[in-house]
Amino acid sequence: MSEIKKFLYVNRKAPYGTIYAWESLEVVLIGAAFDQDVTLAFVDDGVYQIVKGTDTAGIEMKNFSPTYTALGDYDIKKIYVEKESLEKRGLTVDDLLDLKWEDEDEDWAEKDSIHVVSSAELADIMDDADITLSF
Amino acid sequence: MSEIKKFLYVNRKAPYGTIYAWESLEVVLIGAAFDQDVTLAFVDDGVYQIVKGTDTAGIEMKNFSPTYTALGDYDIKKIYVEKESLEKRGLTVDDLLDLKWEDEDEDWAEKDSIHVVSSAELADIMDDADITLSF
Amino acid sequence: MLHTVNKSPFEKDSLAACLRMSKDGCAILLIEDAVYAATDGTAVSDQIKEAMKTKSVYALKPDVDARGMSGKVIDGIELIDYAGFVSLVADQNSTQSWL
Amino acid sequence: MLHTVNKSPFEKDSLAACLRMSKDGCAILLIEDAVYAATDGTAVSDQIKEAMKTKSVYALKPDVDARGMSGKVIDGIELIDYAGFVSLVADQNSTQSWL
Amino acid sequence: MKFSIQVNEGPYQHQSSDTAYQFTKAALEAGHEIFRVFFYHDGVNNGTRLTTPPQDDRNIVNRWSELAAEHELDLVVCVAAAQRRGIVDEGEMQRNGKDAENIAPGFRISGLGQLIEAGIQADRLVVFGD
Amino acid sequence: MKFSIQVNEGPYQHQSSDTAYQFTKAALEAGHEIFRVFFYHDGVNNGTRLTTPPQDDRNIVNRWSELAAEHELDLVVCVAAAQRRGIVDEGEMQRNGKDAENIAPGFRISGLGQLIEAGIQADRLVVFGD
Repeated sequence: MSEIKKFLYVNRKAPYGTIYAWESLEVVLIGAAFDQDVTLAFVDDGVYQIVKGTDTAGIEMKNFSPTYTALGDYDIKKIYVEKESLEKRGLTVDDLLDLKWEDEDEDWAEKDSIHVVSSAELADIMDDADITLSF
Repeated sequence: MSEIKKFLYVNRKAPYGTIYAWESLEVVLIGAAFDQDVTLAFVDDGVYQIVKGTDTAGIEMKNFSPTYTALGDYDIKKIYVEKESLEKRGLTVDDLLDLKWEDEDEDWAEKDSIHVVSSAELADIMDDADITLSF
Repeated sequence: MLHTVNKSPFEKDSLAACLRMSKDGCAILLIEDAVYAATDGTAVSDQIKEAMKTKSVYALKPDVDARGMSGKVIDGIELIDYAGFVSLVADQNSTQSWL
Repeated sequence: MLHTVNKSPFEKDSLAACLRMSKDGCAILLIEDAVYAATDGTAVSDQIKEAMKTKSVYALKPDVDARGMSGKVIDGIELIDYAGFVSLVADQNSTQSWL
Repeated sequence: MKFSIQVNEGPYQHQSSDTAYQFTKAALEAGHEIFRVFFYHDGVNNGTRLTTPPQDDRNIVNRWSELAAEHELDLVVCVAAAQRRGIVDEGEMQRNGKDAENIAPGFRISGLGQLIEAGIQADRLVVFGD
Repeated sequence: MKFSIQVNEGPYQHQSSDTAYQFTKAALEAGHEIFRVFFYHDGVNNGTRLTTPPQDDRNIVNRWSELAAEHELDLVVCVAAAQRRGIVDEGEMQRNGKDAENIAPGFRISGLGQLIEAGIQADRLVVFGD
């Protein structure tokens, strides 16, 4: 009915201190069913959302880290992380969840979903979006 | 029944963008009836709460500037504003509401309620409080 | 492209993020507590003036007035009302909110 | 005196305000998103290390663990649980929350 | 032009709902169409009819309801967010075994798909939040 | 020792209510007394019984209600803040001409004076907010 639009989800907030990270993920999962062009960006404290090794037992909240790992199954494979945000927080890509997707055109080869990019590259990605949802 | 306690209200947020400034003022007004030792501190964006010349007609919210002016009538006369916060925002005491109280011991002479103090002086005031309410 | 910012630059990192990740030629609209970033003589005024060399900066007048900042706005920042906000959104091909 | 901070030092100015307006000898407890300030190798680590010379800095372990930061905490910051939080409040003569 | 609006915060605590309302009203006055206003996160709290703000202040919920009635606006409250926060209509009340409902006139509760559709169908989506 | 607690944010959106709950529970377990928990600003939204959070998540409102029942806690919702946000008990319903109420078990609605009194009567006041 409509043409395909470029949806960009911008995540700038840390997980658990507020619900934005989790409710953003809920939109992404529902949105995946709409066959649009989906991109996720993690910048500023948003990079903390995809840090590995989380254990929420002590705060008695549901741990939603596993849900990020499932994004590849929803065909969400364009995940951009700002390099400057990682550096400011003393993080590297090794601190992040290992997010993968399977390329059916290459015999289901596993490929990295996460791309670490500069602020300037992210500015281009943001500029290119039709619909930007901010969390 | 109880001894008099030192109540400190710390205001760190700008007005109108959030309701904290106004709902803080509502506590201060109610609290004034309890005969405690009351001090107000305006630091960081909290200094914007007592800027003069506000006009809220365009955003259709109630303007609560006049209520600060009435604080003297509630015998609230210790109002501290952090110098560093003013400077960072390009403000001086001339940008602030002219808050006064009347000293009954000196034939109701009008005196300034606002005292501009350094971070270090504020640290002493905060350290001295029994009960600190943060907004 | 239109970027909106609604947080004080002294309280939150939203404006810094917007300035860092927006492109030359874009429009930036300061609303709500972000209108403090439109005032002169502050610790962030120079950042806004630098941005104004390559980007168009607007501030929402009702929010500026509500905060008593109408006499302090940096020269060259255009003050607009809600109708102007609507026009900006319509004129730019997309909108991003820096929350 | 006990100061609590619950916001990320990268997002908000709460930690900076607390460090500026707290006195030597006080206790500072980092909770919720403020536990990121307890991690090493960041843009604010040096500020915390400087503060630790004259103030006691604690971080809430359940919040550190929830955020996957348990391996990154600065040496000398004491990790406490909710019971430890209660003890801190009881031991110090008053508490101020930097929101 | 066709706009969709997203509101992420509840009434009074943050200015987001006020600004979203003023924007929506101005867009309608300029002759634009509002495809949908979607209330998410604490924004769902704009959809309760149980508020009684002081008489000298604006009534945020009623203002939305009246604008909806006047312009046949589609005010959608996210069901998942509403369940967490206690915004309930007749259907939700029965489904979740609640003994009361509180939805305001002009609001309806529906799924997150309505937000995606709002993005697809409108020419512009504008997000208001904290 | 006697503690009072202030909660400034609603359930789920911010962690404040969670942390306040864990603190309160730990204080009780350590043998301290909780003089009062005062819910202010959006914190009043912790006092609605109409929430239905997902089954695999904690139920913030019920948790407060249960803790109150177990320890005879005084959970006070600020009336002025509650009126702005739509938290209503039987008395408020009648006073404001509302057709429903939504207060959760163990919570009561009262004035801001209760917060000041909480500060005066307790040995420590701890504020949880955004």
